[in-house]
Amino acid sequence: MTVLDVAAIKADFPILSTTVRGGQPLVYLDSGATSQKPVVVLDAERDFYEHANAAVHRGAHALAEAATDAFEDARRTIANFNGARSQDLIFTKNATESLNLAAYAFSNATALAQFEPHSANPQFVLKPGDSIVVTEMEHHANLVPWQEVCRKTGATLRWIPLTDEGRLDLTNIDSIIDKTTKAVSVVHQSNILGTLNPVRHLMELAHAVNAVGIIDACQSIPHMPVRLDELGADLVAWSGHKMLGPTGIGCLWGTESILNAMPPFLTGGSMIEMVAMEKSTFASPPAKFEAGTPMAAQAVGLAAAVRYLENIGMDAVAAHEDALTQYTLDALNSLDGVRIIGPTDSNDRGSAISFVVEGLHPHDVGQVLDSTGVAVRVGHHCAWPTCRRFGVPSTTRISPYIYNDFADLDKAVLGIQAAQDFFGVNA
Amino acid sequence: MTVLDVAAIKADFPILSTTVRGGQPLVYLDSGATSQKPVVVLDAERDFYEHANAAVHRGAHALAEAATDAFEDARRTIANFNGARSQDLIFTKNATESLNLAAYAFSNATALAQFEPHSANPQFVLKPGDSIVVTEMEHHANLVPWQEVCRKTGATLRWIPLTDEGRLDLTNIDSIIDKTTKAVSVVHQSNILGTLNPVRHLMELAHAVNAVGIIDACQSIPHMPVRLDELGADLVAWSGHKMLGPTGIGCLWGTESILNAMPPFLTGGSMIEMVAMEKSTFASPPAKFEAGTPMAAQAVGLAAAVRYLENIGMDAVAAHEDALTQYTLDALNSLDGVRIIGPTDSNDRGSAISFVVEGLHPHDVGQVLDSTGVAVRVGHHCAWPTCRRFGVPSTTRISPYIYNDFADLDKAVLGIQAAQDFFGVNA
Amino acid sequence: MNLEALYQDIILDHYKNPRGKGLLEHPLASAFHVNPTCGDEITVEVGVDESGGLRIGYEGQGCSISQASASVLVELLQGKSMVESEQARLAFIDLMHSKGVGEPDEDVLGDAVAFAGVAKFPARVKCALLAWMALQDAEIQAGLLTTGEQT
Amino acid sequence: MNLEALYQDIILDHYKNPRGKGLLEHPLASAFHVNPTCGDEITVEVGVDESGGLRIGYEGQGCSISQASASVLVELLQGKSMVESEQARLAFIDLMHSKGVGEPDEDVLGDAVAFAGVAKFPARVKCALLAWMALQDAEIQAGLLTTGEQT
Ligand SMILES: Cc1ncc(COP(=O)(O)O)c(C=O)c1O
Ligand SMILES: Cc1ncc(COP(=O)(O)O)c(C=O)c1O
Repeated sequence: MTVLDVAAIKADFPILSTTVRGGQPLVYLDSGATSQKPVVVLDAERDFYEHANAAVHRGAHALAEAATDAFEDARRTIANFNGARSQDLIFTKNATESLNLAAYAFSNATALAQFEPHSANPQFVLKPGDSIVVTEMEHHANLVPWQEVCRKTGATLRWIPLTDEGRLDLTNIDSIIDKTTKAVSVVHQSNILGTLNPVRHLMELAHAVNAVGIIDACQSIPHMPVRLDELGADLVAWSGHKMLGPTGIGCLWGTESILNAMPPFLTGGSMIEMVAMEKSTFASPPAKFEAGTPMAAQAVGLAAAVRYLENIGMDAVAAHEDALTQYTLDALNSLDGVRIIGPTDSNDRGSAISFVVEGLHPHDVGQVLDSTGVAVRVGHHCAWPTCRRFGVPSTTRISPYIYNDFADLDKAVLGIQAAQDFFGVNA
Repeated sequence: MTVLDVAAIKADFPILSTTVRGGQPLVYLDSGATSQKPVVVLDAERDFYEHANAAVHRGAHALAEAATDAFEDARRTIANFNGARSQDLIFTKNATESLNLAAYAFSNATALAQFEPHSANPQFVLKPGDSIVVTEMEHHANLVPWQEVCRKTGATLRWIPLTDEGRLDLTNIDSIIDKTTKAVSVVHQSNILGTLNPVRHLMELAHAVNAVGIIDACQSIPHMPVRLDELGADLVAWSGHKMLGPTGIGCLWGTESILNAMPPFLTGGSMIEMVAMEKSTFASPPAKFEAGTPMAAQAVGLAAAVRYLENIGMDAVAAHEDALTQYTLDALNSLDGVRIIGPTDSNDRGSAISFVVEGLHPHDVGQVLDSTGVAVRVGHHCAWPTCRRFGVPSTTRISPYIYNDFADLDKAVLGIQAAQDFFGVNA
Repeated sequence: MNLEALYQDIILDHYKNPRGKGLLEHPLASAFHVNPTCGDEITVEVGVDESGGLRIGYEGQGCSISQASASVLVELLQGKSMVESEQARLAFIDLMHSKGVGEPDEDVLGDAVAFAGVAKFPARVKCALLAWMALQDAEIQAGLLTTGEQT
Repeated sequence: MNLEALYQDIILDHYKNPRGKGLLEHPLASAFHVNPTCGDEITVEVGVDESGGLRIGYEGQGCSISQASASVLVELLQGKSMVESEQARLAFIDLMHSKGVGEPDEDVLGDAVAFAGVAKFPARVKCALLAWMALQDAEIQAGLLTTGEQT
């Protein structure tokens, strides 16, 4: 038993009482990829469409007011959930867009500097010799955008390497984050290794050299209490769909000063102050970064998800996941032929647990689990360089959430053994 | 009576039987901003979440397969609706992102050309002296991104001016689109004037000088049959929420060759071929332009919207709207003190009709209409330069759709007269 | 129809017969504000008279609410001390954010109490505030107000 | 459990005992393909023997389906004429896109008919096709196939 009443929670998620593959009850252990949605989230979206749907911030009629209210209430709810001010919270389509928004601040400012030097904030202007720092455990979403920035500006990408235990190796950190460094962008909790990183410390190192500090909180905010103002970052990105919210909505939080300093990213309607054919000026944040008709129904849905999590309490969510993590690690550690990729103990780690089974390819492990109704993720989890670091092409990953219990994990362990049996690798 | 059974259609849209402002039945005439959603769209989204929700293209378990199938079926349905191949259809969050994606191809290629000349496709590389052409009736979404490209590359923005009737003035087109022109991006149907533009001709002029041809089809695809391959464009952008679909999804269609030639825009997961810390390579279109976890439920919802429109038939939709347009124009033309901004006859124009009332500010006109339950848009409709061109700060706009009938328009006309009475400007 | 709740007679009167419209001869500062959703514009100028009272001038174009609000503002604050003016300005902003449940103080707000109904129409609150925000900006530029006092 | 439908004995046998694995001495062309969702890799090389038959070599790492499929491919197509080989390759691609309702022709596909069950698992179709797509690419590079014949 953990602190949560999992049976009651499961009942809130219609999909969890469905079956797959010819009658196998679904055991969903792929929440690291995306979470399932409680009925309150689906109801909130529908209610918006049936009672308040109109273009947000673009009309004066009754529905337009209702839609704008619903959208801005959602922003307040979501910001408040993480101890932030609503005007510092930007809605995007997913964390990938949020991280690209951050990265494009640099390539856009650099391009602008050539033709309008006074409009380009020097904080974001890069030149050959400058560096950007990430880690070797980044999700592609926090790696490729920075590679692209470097290709477009001549800056150099550096990364913090990993220890064999799947932790950041900070031995030579002084030669990685140094005075050439203009941005440090790191994952809070790794989606493949489960590692929880010392982001506060890294943000301090970034600020010590006047670099912009960015955190990818995709795997932390859904799973533990996170107060944005206590992370020490300038910018923090995450996705709604991994925290019980709808697809199609992500968040970017920033300090007031960084949001004022950054150039806009997507441009168009609703982000302007004045527009003439010759020249436009831009609105203040968050509007400045929210061009176009926003994902209003999805914001409302995400707010409902956040209220659902608040009702449970993020401390309870974290305690529940810690218990599941310990349970899973113990079970996997005791299985012959199973090697955990990432920290093997539960200190400073989340509930996403990757492993390889000797003699078996993850696709085949996942397929056997799937045939018993257990959904896990197989592949490189969009962290291909991390797989390379550990000498594996891919892994199998169990990633539970509030609606999972020990019985779900037992089924996964049974499935791994069934795979070993099926392919005859447990001799 | 028009060709559509509007009463039956209205019944499919739950919000249209609600009341506003203390009991006034809602008359929604703001579909140019965003459309309402039929119940089949809401059901399709919910059904996805309750039976198929998982990360698309990133898993091998039963739900991941179901989600991927649903997402790719949606792509096929939507592409097919406009006579396109599904691999040429990219999902974005809205038309604004679609147009920014097109614009960023130019600024990204230009930046890349400095450090990796061989990777930058010359078709998109800009230099001072080059020009980009838009019109004076663009929505901000198809104006500001191009202004930004020019700020970042030194290229010049040019625009096609308007006649007093609200048509493109092509008198000096040869000196506007010329051999310096690298892109021509024009709106198919104006959201403020209603004008339907001769886009095929403009695309031909663009191609004659080897410029990329782009069309903003936000206000045409929802309202009339559009075959993408017959427009003559390289890229076409539109939004789902204006055509009965959910918020949070837009489309960009491109020819195979342009999509192959364009550099990626947002980068991260799902758009890669291989990733190493040192370097990444990219997937083929459409994946190349779809970084991150996609708006899967919204794609499924938009496909349901498209099927709903197909059932009605886009020819019937267009005929219905033509009848409403003629009816509205006749009514407004006969009102004292009302001036239509845009074509006053129904040739080559859509159903969005802007007007000003002598002595009254649009906000006040809209407010009186709103007090009778009639929702219209007031303001500059994200086409501020167009308002300036016609010497008005803003307009009131009636924009009907399939669920509106003559009675709705009668109510709007009565509301305009009530506003004149209320403010005493009809003496 | 709750039109009358919004468009009080006082508002319509100020709209049709704006008080104190026109710019100052020698302003200390001038602020141009625009409502980005509808394009309404206002220029507010400030100065100080011999007895230390506020001098305000304005020009603008826009809807009845934004124009009447500017007229009421000028009538109410012309010649007032900065302390009185700030008290009224802050009270007006509070009223506008009250969602229609605020109890306006007529001693402080004068004719501006007529705007109480506007607070029920969130999309019009920006119209009513346009002149008041521009005033704040002009006062800051003129050094009459420090940014710390911003709301 | 429909595991057996997917993992036919023939597939498991090819997975455990791959046939013809190894690269060619003097290939005409070589193609490296990767499955971007899981990182599985394959290199397929082609050449032509004295009698005009196809020579195929490969190296790779990946799941049972991708590796067995490569082994079956080599066993089936080694030494075949380009016409026969293309017939089989196109038949295999059709089978994989049949969503599990295709009727494979054993005369054309040999052991590859065992993959019929894979077509019911869309996420694994890419695994089964990996070697066959790389083969096509290598053949195009070697000038044995023209791009017009692509599927
Ligand atoms: C003509 C036109 N272009 C572009 C847009 C932008 O669409 P969205 O706001 O959905 O991105 C709109 C609608 O707002 C439009 O009417
Ligand atoms: C750590 C991490 N960062 C970034 C992302 C990207 O999020 P999204 O795909 O929602 O944009 C993910 C999930 O896919 C993730 O786990």
